[in-house]
Amino acid sequence: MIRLEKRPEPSSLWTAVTPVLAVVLTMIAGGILFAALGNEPVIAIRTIFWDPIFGEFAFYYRGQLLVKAAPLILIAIGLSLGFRAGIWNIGAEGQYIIGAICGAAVGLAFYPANLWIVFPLMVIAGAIGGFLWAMIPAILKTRFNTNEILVSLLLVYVAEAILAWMALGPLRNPEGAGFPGSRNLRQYEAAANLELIEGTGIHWGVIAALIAVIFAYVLLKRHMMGFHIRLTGQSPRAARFAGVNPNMLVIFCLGLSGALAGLAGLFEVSGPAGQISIDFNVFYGFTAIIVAFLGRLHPIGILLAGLLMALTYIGGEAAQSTLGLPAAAIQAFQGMLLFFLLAVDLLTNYRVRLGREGVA
Amino acid sequence: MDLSAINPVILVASLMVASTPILLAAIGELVVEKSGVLNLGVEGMMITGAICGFAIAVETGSPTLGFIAAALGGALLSLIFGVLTQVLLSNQVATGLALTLFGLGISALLGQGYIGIKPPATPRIDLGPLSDLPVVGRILFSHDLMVYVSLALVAGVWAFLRYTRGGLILRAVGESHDAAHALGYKVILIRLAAIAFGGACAGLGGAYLSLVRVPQWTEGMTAGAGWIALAIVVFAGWRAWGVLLGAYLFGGVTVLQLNLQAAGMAIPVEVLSMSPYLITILVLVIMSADRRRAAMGAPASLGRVFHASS
Amino acid sequence: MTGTEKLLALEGLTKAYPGVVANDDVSFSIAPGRVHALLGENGAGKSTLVKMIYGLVRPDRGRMLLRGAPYEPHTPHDARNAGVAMVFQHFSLFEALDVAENVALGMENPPSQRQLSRRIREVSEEYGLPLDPTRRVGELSAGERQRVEIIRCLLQDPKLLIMDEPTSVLTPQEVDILFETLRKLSEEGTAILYISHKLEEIRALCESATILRLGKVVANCDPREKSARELAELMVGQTLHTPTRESTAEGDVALELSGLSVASSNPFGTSLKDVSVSVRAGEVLGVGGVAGNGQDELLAALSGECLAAPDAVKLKGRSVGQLGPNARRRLGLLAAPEERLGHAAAPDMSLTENALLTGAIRENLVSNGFLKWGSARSFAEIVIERFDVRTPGPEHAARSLSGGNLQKFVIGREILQRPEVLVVNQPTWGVDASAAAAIRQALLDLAAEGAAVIVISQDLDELMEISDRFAALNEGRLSPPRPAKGLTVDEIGLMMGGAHDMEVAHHGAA
Amino acid sequence: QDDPLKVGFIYVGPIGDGGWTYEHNEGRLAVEEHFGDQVETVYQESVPEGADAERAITQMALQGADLIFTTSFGYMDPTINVAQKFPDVKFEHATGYKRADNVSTYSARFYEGRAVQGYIAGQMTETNKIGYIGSFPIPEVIRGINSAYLAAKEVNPDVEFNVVWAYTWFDPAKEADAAQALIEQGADVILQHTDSTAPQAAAEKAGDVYTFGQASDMAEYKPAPRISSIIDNWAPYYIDRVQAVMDGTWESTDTWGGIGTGMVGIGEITDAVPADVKEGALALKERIGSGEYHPFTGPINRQDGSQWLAEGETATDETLLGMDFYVEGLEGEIPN
Ligand SMILES: Nc1ncnc2c1ncn2[C@@H]1O[C@H](COP(=O)(O)OP(=O)(O)OP(=O)(O)O)[C@@H](O)[C@H]1O
Ligand SMILES: Nc1ncnc2c1ncn2[C@@H]1O[C@H](COP(=O)(O)OP(=O)(O)OP(=O)(O)O)[C@@H](O)[C@H]1O
Ligand SMILES: [Mg+2]
Ligand SMILES: [Mg+2]
Repeated sequence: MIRLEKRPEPSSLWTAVTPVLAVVLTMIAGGILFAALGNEPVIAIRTIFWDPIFGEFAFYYRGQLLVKAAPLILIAIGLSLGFRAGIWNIGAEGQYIIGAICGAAVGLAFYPANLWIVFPLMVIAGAIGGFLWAMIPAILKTRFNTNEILVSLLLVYVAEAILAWMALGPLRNPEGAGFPGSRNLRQYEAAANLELIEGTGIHWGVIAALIAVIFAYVLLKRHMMGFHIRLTGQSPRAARFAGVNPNMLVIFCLGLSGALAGLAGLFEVSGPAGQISIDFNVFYGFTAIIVAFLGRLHPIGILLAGLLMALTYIGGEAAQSTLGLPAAAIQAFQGMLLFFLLAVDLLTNYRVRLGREGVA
Repeated sequence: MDLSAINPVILVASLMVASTPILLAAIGELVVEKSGVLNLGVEGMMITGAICGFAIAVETGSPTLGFIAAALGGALLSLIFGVLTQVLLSNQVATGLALTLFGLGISALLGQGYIGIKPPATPRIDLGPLSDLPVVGRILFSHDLMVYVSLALVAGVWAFLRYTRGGLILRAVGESHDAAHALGYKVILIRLAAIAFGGACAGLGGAYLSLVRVPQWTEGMTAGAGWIALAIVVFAGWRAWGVLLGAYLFGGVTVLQLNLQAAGMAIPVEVLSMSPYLITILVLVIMSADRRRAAMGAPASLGRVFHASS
Repeated sequence: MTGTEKLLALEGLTKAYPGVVANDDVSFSIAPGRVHALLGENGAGKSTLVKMIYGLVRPDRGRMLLRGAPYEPHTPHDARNAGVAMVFQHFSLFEALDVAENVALGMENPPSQRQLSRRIREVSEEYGLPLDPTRRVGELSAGERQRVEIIRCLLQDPKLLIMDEPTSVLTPQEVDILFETLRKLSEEGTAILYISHKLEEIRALCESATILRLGKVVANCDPREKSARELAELMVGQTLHTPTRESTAEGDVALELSGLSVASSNPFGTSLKDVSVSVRAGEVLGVGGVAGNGQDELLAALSGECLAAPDAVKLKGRSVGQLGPNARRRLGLLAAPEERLGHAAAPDMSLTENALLTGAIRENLVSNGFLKWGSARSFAEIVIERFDVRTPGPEHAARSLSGGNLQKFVIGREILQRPEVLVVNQPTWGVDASAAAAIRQALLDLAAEGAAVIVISQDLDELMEISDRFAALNEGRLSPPRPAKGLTVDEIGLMMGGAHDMEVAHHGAA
Repeated sequence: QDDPLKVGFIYVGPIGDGGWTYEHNEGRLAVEEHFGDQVETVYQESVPEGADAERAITQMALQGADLIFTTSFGYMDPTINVAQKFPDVKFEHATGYKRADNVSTYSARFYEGRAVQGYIAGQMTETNKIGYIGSFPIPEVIRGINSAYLAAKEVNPDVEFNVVWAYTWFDPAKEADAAQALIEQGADVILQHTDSTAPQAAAEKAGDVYTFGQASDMAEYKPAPRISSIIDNWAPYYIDRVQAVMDGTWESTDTWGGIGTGMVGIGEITDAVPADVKEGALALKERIGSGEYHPFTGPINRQDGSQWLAEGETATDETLLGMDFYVEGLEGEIPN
């Protein structure tokens, strides 16, 4: 029989080793899956994990990795703070949408004036939009004790309806021949979030993601607020005893994660995506939840996890077009990665013993 | 605008059909949560059930076998969650989300050969003269079998939780796993059973979509129904009949908004299309505002990790 | 005792956990109708032993014989089927379920709900422990909950009844009634294995005793022939030090509660009702009472976790009822709650972080919201050193410490912040005798230095030992305090609410 | 030239959506079939419009595609952007309006097919109520509604259209509900501009309700409730364009093909439709296909009664492309 013994303290060795172990296990299981689908497993794994970084077209993909990872990291950082405190914002997707709408709306309101202030105002509007959207579950939770998981989630559907309405109505490009979708912000200089250094993929969103990582790291390591967040997640009663106001924390965590998600939306709409369209959102808000857990809710971990996730997307796309691997296989593969990560996580907190069971 | 064109009897009959997938998934999740486990993977289990049911029904020509396969498929998938959370003690929220992701992917893979196929028809059961009764005939006696199965499940779960020893043990495990363990109940096995039941119900709900309500197979066809099922369990205050009410309310608003549109009601479509979600939030708020009552219904061990240390 | 007379015999039972041998070659036996005590310090292995008898834990080595036949319970179901019943100290009731459901869950073949309710009524009347089978357990007082556990056992006609520390939640009068019940049971032939830290109780009830130390049997004796001190020294293996206190001059009123009413945040908790009392500098106020009568709420209302009307709590004349924990700390009002893991300390955090938990303000461990890890670490080191906390270092997690050591850390953390008023709840709960003595001494020293100290405890001996005045909590109300010197156990019992609503059937008979 | 010509396709949905993407993929398969070893095709499915599209297109260009079809409106700007960076690669963007030296656009005049549907529907309805499930209120969909309505009205002056906006291209459950709602409102013919067969199934359940296939044939519901269909047929165009690249004759063009060019097909009209109606429908199809008749031929007024097309005047492609109004007789408002 296998027996689990709780370690007196989490093992720091295993904390470092488990993510690598999970990735290796996923590669093995994924290889089997790909083989079952009739692909050469080694080639598939190499196409997904190796080629985008070191392959022939790495010069292009490396930049794209940043582009793809930036919103994931930005959102996941915000979510991770809440998750650490036991506050479950599952609706970052909605905050991302609303942030993008608000930011784009501000930018479009100035069209076609080319003032330097436009982009900063859009950034602020994006953050505020996401913040306010996240305040709905926050306030409902603090005032009425409503479950934030469900409210934030249901609000994603509402945000999607608003997005469709905006793309078809108020924000529709008047010169767009009646098609849904706003003007392309990339073609409006003052509002565009373009590559800052040609060919690197670095845009303001990438910078913001890096700042967010550093901010979260310092917050958690050095600041009382971060301490309170960690404390609340571990023992809510102890946190109350330490003087943490749980309502304030709910507002802070949801608000911050909403603002960061809103920012991610704004950088995306003004940069890589370019415009508000009916299906502008591509589930970054949900994927970021996975990134947050993959990174063990640790800022550095999230940075790496965001890049890894981006790699599976980009590598997965490459595998699709070069090997004909179905998109669904990539999705299942990502699910497996998370399963393995969660499964091996056990090793950090428990010792696994083989032997006679001591517990009836 | 012609509101008189909306026939309440037909509306009720069609909301029953529209609500059945969420009702099935939600009643299963109710049992899971009553045992103290929060499985956010309902969406993934539903879609897996949808394709398993569809594929088997198409292959065998029997919708009944399809539904059985859907229940098995959903249960099997849910056991991945069960093993991870109960044996490997992983975080339930994260594992549930992973399950959804995985279920969406794996179902799309399984379903690649089943696109554009029409499944064998699931017959309406013929209740003879009962179906011809005015009003009640249309509402109560003119559905396919799964609608009655879903209602029977609600009644069954209610009676099980309330009147049977098994139900008592299940509630006890959800209330305090430590106490239940100290009294010698196999917390992990009981929870695994509940999780599998939840998976089976979600699978049935998915298959109802792919075999009866739509009926066809397409990737991602559950389109968020699993999340709504989760909301409905909370909304119901963890009570079986509450789940029925919640599911029918949500289904009702969804159907009603389309009827209002079809009747030319001058409410903006955007507002109508978000109304089911807004109304669900509103009711959630009303339900949870009464803290004491909300606290009473929620199983005290919900979402907590159980590790028998003694 | 001849072999045939033994009901249960343990032979060489051994059970090891990682790092500790909880039971090491334990052997003894119990005869039918006997009341047998199991004594030992915290962590001596008592609970582990009875869990083995109840089928919850399986021994690594050794065997058990029940009525001469091998007895190997794999689950509590086996144990119950063999006629073994157990009253747990923790974790065996379900607050959201009603009494009858709770009882049914602890029985092997419960009758129908209606019949069961009738049986509960009958048996509870018979033993003078009235219970309403339809009430939700969460709404019951601690004493009533205890009754649920006992009735659950009695309904199964046990041959062996195990009780793990049953009296910590009872008033003296309730303890008397319980003892009558137990004596009646033993007359009927039921053997009782009784675990308690309350040595006077053991001496009053038990006919034989086994004493464990570090998992080993160190003595078998007749507790009626030993003094409590002798028993304690057998348990600890050394002579005990009794706290001393120097008489102090009465100072000014440091803390004044007037008409303090606070609703409990727990749906099953007890609300405080109109609590009024004042404590002077240099004074120790002991607050007794049966568990669950508002102790947690009183601590929360004083620590600032629950807010009250501004004037209901006055610290040196200043209204602080509306201030949160940190504002109160700044003014000198500190607290140490009962629950060490998860309330007073965060289990998975290091001792440095736990030092920061309450020490941030008074010890200046934060500047501009940024943490001074170095200072926090040295504060933690000081607590560890001054209070003899056994740990390799402050970077270790709180949960890696033993209960007594963590308790010393928690109390030390507050005392070293030089409080003007310190409120502690169950300061020595689950702490071994020598550590308990050290903690009591530290509290007395603090008072001697001029702080006002409120000690909430269920250990009456402890309260009598260190308090200047004594008051009791009963259903959220605080009795007027009385000087501790000269109070009799009966008087204290009445202050604690007497026997509540229990029938005094046995008293009539006795 | 030894190397096969590499042709790439970017799809917005999964190739298994049974509708829009499915039909484009059929076109790709037809290209493979037609050219055999001379071509190599690659595709990427479920590519979100926006940032990911630009990457997916770039990736194909990097990997040596010579011709890339981007098959959704939202790929317009990404296509133009990538085309700038790869002047030697040819691009074909479906349903857009921005072109460049190496970017062509193409689309289909589905409204021609909808006119045929409207013609049949107007005569099949007994309740004179026709339900229409719209996806999003965009010119493409509005054009279809107008076209179908005008044709139906022509043959049945009493006809009424009930439009329900599903706000989705593809959500079978929602489409089923929408169809159900329309049926309950008395509609006995349902037209749809969404991609699933859920409305067919709902109609089948209700009995006596007729539907049309959309994007693909939806043949499994023949002969009723599906009585005909519009089929997207991209294969001839794709083969044509690939050939042009091979021949070196490829030029940036704007193609809006209809029934005449075979880009829009009318699926079998089943026996559920009376012979004379069927004959009339086929005749209408002929006339539209030959260019003899334009579905938007005046006099046509806008919904508010103002004149749009005078007697005999036909709509310009430009107004059609940006159509954002209902014609006279339609009820309700277009959401925006
Ligand atoms: N599940 C477990 N895992 C690891 N160690 C354990 C476990 N249960 C008990 N122990 C250890 O075994 C020893 C004996 O514990 P036990 O609970 O039997 O003591 P006890 O005499 O009942 O103490 P107390 O008076 O505090 O209840 C202790 O050192 C304890 O830490
Ligand atoms: N969470 C903690 N628990 C206990 N001690 C801590 C903690 N964080 C920091 N310290 C103590 O404070 C000192 C300084 O910590 P600091 O955070 O500066 O280390 P660091 O080098 O930044 O760590 P890392 O690089 O891992 O973030 C450490 O030596 C450590 O002993
Ligand atoms: Mg104990
Ligand atoms: Mg014990």
